[in-house]
Amino acid sequence: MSLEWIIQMIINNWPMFLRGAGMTLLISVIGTIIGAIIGLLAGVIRTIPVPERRAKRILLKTVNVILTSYIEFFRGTPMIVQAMVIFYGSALAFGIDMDRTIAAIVIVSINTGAYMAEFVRGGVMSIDKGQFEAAHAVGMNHVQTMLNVVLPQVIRNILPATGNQFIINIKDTSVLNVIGVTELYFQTKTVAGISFKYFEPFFVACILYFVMTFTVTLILRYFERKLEGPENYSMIGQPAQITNVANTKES
Amino acid sequence: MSLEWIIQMIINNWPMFLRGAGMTLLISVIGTIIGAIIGLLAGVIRTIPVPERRAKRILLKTVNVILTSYIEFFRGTPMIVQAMVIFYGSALAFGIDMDRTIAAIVIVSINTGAYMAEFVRGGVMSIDKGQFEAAHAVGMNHVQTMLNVVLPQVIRNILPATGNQFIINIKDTSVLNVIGVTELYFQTKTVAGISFKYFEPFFVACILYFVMTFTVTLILRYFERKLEGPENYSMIGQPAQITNVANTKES
Amino acid sequence: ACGTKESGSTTSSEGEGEQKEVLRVGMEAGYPPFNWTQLDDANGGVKIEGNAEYAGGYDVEIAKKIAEGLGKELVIVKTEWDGLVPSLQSGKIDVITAGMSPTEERKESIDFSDNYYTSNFVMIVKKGSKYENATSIQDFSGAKITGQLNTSHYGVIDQIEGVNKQPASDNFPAMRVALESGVIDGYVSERPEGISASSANPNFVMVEFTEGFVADEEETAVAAGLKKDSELVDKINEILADISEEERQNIMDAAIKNQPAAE
Amino acid sequence: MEKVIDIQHLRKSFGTHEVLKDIDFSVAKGEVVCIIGSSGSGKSTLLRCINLLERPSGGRIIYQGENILDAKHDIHSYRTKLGMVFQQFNLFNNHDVLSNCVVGQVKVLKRTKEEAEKVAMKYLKVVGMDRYVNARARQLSGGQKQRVAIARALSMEPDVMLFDEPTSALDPEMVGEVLKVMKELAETGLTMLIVTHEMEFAKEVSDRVVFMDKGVIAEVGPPEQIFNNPTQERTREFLKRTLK
Amino acid sequence: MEKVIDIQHLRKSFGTHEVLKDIDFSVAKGEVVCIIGSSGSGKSTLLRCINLLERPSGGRIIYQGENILDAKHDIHSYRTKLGMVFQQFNLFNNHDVLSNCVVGQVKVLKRTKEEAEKVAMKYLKVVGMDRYVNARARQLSGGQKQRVAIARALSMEPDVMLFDEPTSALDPEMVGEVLKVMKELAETGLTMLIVTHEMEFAKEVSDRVVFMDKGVIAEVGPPEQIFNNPTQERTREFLKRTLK
Ligand SMILES: Nc1ncnc2c1ncn2[C@@H]1O[C@H](COP(=O)(O)OP(=O)(O)OP(=O)(O)O)[C@@H](O)[C@H]1O
Ligand SMILES: Nc1ncnc2c1ncn2[C@@H]1O[C@H](COP(=O)(O)OP(=O)(O)OP(=O)(O)O)[C@@H](O)[C@H]1O
Ligand SMILES: [Mg+2]
Ligand SMILES: [Mg+2]
Repeated sequence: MSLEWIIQMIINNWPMFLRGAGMTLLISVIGTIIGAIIGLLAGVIRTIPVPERRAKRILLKTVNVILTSYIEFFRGTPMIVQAMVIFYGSALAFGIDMDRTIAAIVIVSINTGAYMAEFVRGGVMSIDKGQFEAAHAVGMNHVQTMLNVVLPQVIRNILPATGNQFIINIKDTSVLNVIGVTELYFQTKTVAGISFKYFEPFFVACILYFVMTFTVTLILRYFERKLEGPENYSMIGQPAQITNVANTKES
Repeated sequence: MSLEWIIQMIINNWPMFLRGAGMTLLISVIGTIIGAIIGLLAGVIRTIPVPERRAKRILLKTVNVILTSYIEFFRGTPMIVQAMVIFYGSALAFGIDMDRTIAAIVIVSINTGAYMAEFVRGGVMSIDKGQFEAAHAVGMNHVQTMLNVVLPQVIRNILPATGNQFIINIKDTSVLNVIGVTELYFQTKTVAGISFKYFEPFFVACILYFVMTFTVTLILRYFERKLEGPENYSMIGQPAQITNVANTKES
Repeated sequence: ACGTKESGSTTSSEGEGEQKEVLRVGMEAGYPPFNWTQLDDANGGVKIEGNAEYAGGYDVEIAKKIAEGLGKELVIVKTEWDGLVPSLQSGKIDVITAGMSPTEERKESIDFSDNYYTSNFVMIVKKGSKYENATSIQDFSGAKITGQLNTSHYGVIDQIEGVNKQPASDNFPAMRVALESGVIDGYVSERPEGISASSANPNFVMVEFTEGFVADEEETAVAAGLKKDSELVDKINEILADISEEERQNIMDAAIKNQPAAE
Repeated sequence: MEKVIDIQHLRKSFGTHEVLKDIDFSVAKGEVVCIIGSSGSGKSTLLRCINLLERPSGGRIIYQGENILDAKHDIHSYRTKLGMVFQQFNLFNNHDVLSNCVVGQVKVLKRTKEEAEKVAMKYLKVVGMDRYVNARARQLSGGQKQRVAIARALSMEPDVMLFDEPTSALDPEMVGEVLKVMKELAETGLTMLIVTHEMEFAKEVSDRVVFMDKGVIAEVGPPEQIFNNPTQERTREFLKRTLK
Repeated sequence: MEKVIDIQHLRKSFGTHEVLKDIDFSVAKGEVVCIIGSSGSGKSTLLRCINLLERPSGGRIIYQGENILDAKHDIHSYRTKLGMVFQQFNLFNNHDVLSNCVVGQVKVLKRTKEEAEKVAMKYLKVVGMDRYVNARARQLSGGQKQRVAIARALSMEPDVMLFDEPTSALDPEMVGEVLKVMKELAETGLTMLIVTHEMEFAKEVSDRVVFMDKGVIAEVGPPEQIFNNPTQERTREFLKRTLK
């Protein structure tokens, strides 16, 4: 592996690397965000307690079966095959002509959603039952409880898992070159193919991947600390003087 | 896609599919187990509180930097490149001729370890601080606290994430064909190449993948319920009769 | 974020692509000298759809001639090898020119034009190795040999008696690494790739055989892939017939000279 | 007297363990009822059943004439009429003190944020926690958490309050304050059900006292009866051991 | 009299909030000291500092002649000599009742499982929880949890016990039992520091009472002095409000 060669290669090919990295980032950022939303939604639905009424119970059961099938199906099959089926299959069977980039984002989103749904389930499991009860006791329904009390706590706990998923997405976009999306990995392979070198182009790609993933890690760490809230609280007003109920009533 | 063709293809190629699936399972099962152990260990080490003594503090800091580098490096670069560097690089640089399967397991393990370390960190974050304090109060050191109190609770909460990771491993072994490991995806591609059909062999592969991943899901769900513990407890002995301290002392 | 819009607008007319005077040709754009990716339109490079780069190489030159003969505008679609056939079948592209051999099995799924290049099998080995001066394929008895997955390169290895056949590789760069690292002793390839590889990497030598692999012509030939029962077959064959053997050789020589790594 | 809550043959089992056995009693509007009894006798479970945090195994709970165990009944709107102070406080970990008291008002009662904050501040002042509005649950002492929990429940301005040992973490001074608050609330017509271990407190605050023992109501009566002339042997036994 | 714990100029701040200000006091071997004071005055923080669950911001804690804040000191072996009952109980969620009392003995004191279970059963019997050995924390009532927490701490057979409101969730009957246990333990020479809000309990059990107010020790003395003739105005004020 020679350094001059690498520098020369970068000089010659940097637009290819950069555009590839840009496409990778675009697909993985949007895919992760949409996927996270899907995962949270699935988490909310899958934790709905069994309703009393029969009609509702059957409806919920049906939705749950659909959700579980969705999760198991997309987790359970390779994304490359999904990509081929969705992109080429939809054209074959229905003559639908999808934009490659949109197809890529859709595929990454629904895959991420399936994985995130499981993270959310684990996260909800780890929340103290008292938090649910307190929310129910003030009259919140399931959705309100999840949105206002449970999920904000879950999100913080699953941020590391989300980071993992984001990083996996950055790397997994590479399989999307079967539908002709020219992201970083495909571009690197191209450079490797035409330069008859392997380690050098992939070395550069690794650095680009690493810069992207590490940036993501740092951003998520920052959010983690933010969500933690301030370590100390500041007191308001004058030194403690327990208010008399009587006084309060007057005011 | 014709059904007879698929059946014919399965009849002709089932040993290839089965061997591929067997190799995939072998690598992903062992890789996930070793990876989970690495992740838990990393989790234990990364949560050690900052020691008072300077020498220890520097040591811990160093270990943490190494661990973080390990995690960020292996999460941050594509496994396919790692595989090439480890397998061919070691042959190039040191003339080491690694067994492909062992190389594959090593690669999957260290990758899984890097991801699991983050899951464990998220899981530890979600445990009530009171649990740590109670363990410390009975005199447990950090490792004892983690092993006896915290990790057993963490493991249950991150089981869904572990399931995800296992499934990812089952699918990600596919990139290992660059070092000549003939797992399911590679075998499928071989069949596809021989027959020059795509959808049919991949359809069979998808079913095999799905069977594997769904089995994993079911096994993990079973463990989840087991770790939950019994819903009710059984009482021991005769009806409650608060023992008098005096009585107890005599016995 | 590059090229999203372009890709959307050019593919929007898919389905009635022929009327729009566009010929969509698929290739990997990473298999010199047949096809590669370059940054500008030097040496007759053609813009890649949905992308800022250009494709060049022998396949591109042939595709240009086909497009010209059909009176259509050439659009190159860069797709992974495994995506080429589904792409063709689903109508995302009209033609494959990707150094693809018209094997019997492939003919079950797609149609092929007449051959537009014929080469022969060679072996790429490391310079200075004991195989450097081999003349017969049987000299490779006991050697660790591989070839590209899903190609006839891999299949013909069995003709070497006592060969230590290694698992196939799914891309050339990986095989080159394997060779360079000594994990394998050689890989089977075709003459053009061999010339490119050995000229690009001084550690590699191409071995040409006097007693070579026995193969049907279809296994070393290269033809354009077309959708089954495509009405384009006859027209394309006519166009290809107009390119003389000499001209083909000239185009290939130019491609080998122009390929990016050869500079 | 109008019955606000009427509990009929209420039963609750966890597995084979029968925690509540055929509970029968009712609470009138504006009444303050204290529930006393030994540890594990089912006091918390009773409150939790009334609030439907535990699904009763049998029996009926009639709230203002309607059986709330009926499948058609809207649990959520029922619960807004009941305030609950948990034995373990259960403050929302992701909200600060003020927000703990505000979120329910805004999301459930649909009050505006300003209105909700005004109400919250009023009750936080009552329990002496108005200076801590920025603090999170983990930064509070036990007694502070308990007071916030009380303020949170009161902020919802319910018709019935269920208190599960609302003074367990409070110092005597604070207990006195809370007692005062409760007496004032009682005057406004608020119905209260209070589980407590502080007999003095029960004596002071309650109209009626319920003594529970091993899942059954052993005795019910005005505080004078229960504390001075209990009719049941078990009640006498229980109260005898109280520190004089 | 031998000082077991000697606290000198102890300070603790959370951010700018000074919770403990220059605390100075010591406990002799076998002494029972009760700490009283209003909510938020720093009682729990003091106990937690003694156990090093909170790192003091300043001062010294001398345990049997050694400054345990010294970096060289082995925190873990020090903590095994201190038992702690938390205000929030903090039972191990992944262990059942018996296992909660056993795990520390086995892992830290290196007792055999049989030995540890014998000890655990002894103390579980003392608090009346021996029939619940199979239950998990989430299946217990408040008082039951608290009793298990007491049994867990006692099972470690420490030299000093730190109790943070150990009777807050207990019924009067049970409070009487715990009081009895404590008195017996005191006779065996166990040193005890008890934070409590139950003045009757403090009066009965303690050799000395510490009254804390806003992070400082306002008054220390035998229970007769504190409860009958407090020298400080603030103490009088605090006790005055206690329900008679
Ligand atoms: N989820 C549960 N699963 C099994 N048993 C439970 C559960 N919750 C409570 N119990 C049991 O029900 C009984 C009554 O509990 P409850 O909390 O109602 O007691 P309590 O009267 O409030 O006692 P305390 O005064 O100690 O709080 C206890 O024996 C307890 O162990
Ligand atoms: N982690 C923390 N961060 C910030 N402030 C804290 C923290 N822990 C406690 N405090 C503050 O320290 C003060 C003393 O708390 P502490 O728990 O010692 O009180 P306490 O005397 O035990 O009161 P109580 O009787 O209510 O339990 C309180 O005002 C509390 O808000
Ligand atoms: Mg209770
Ligand atoms: Mg406290």
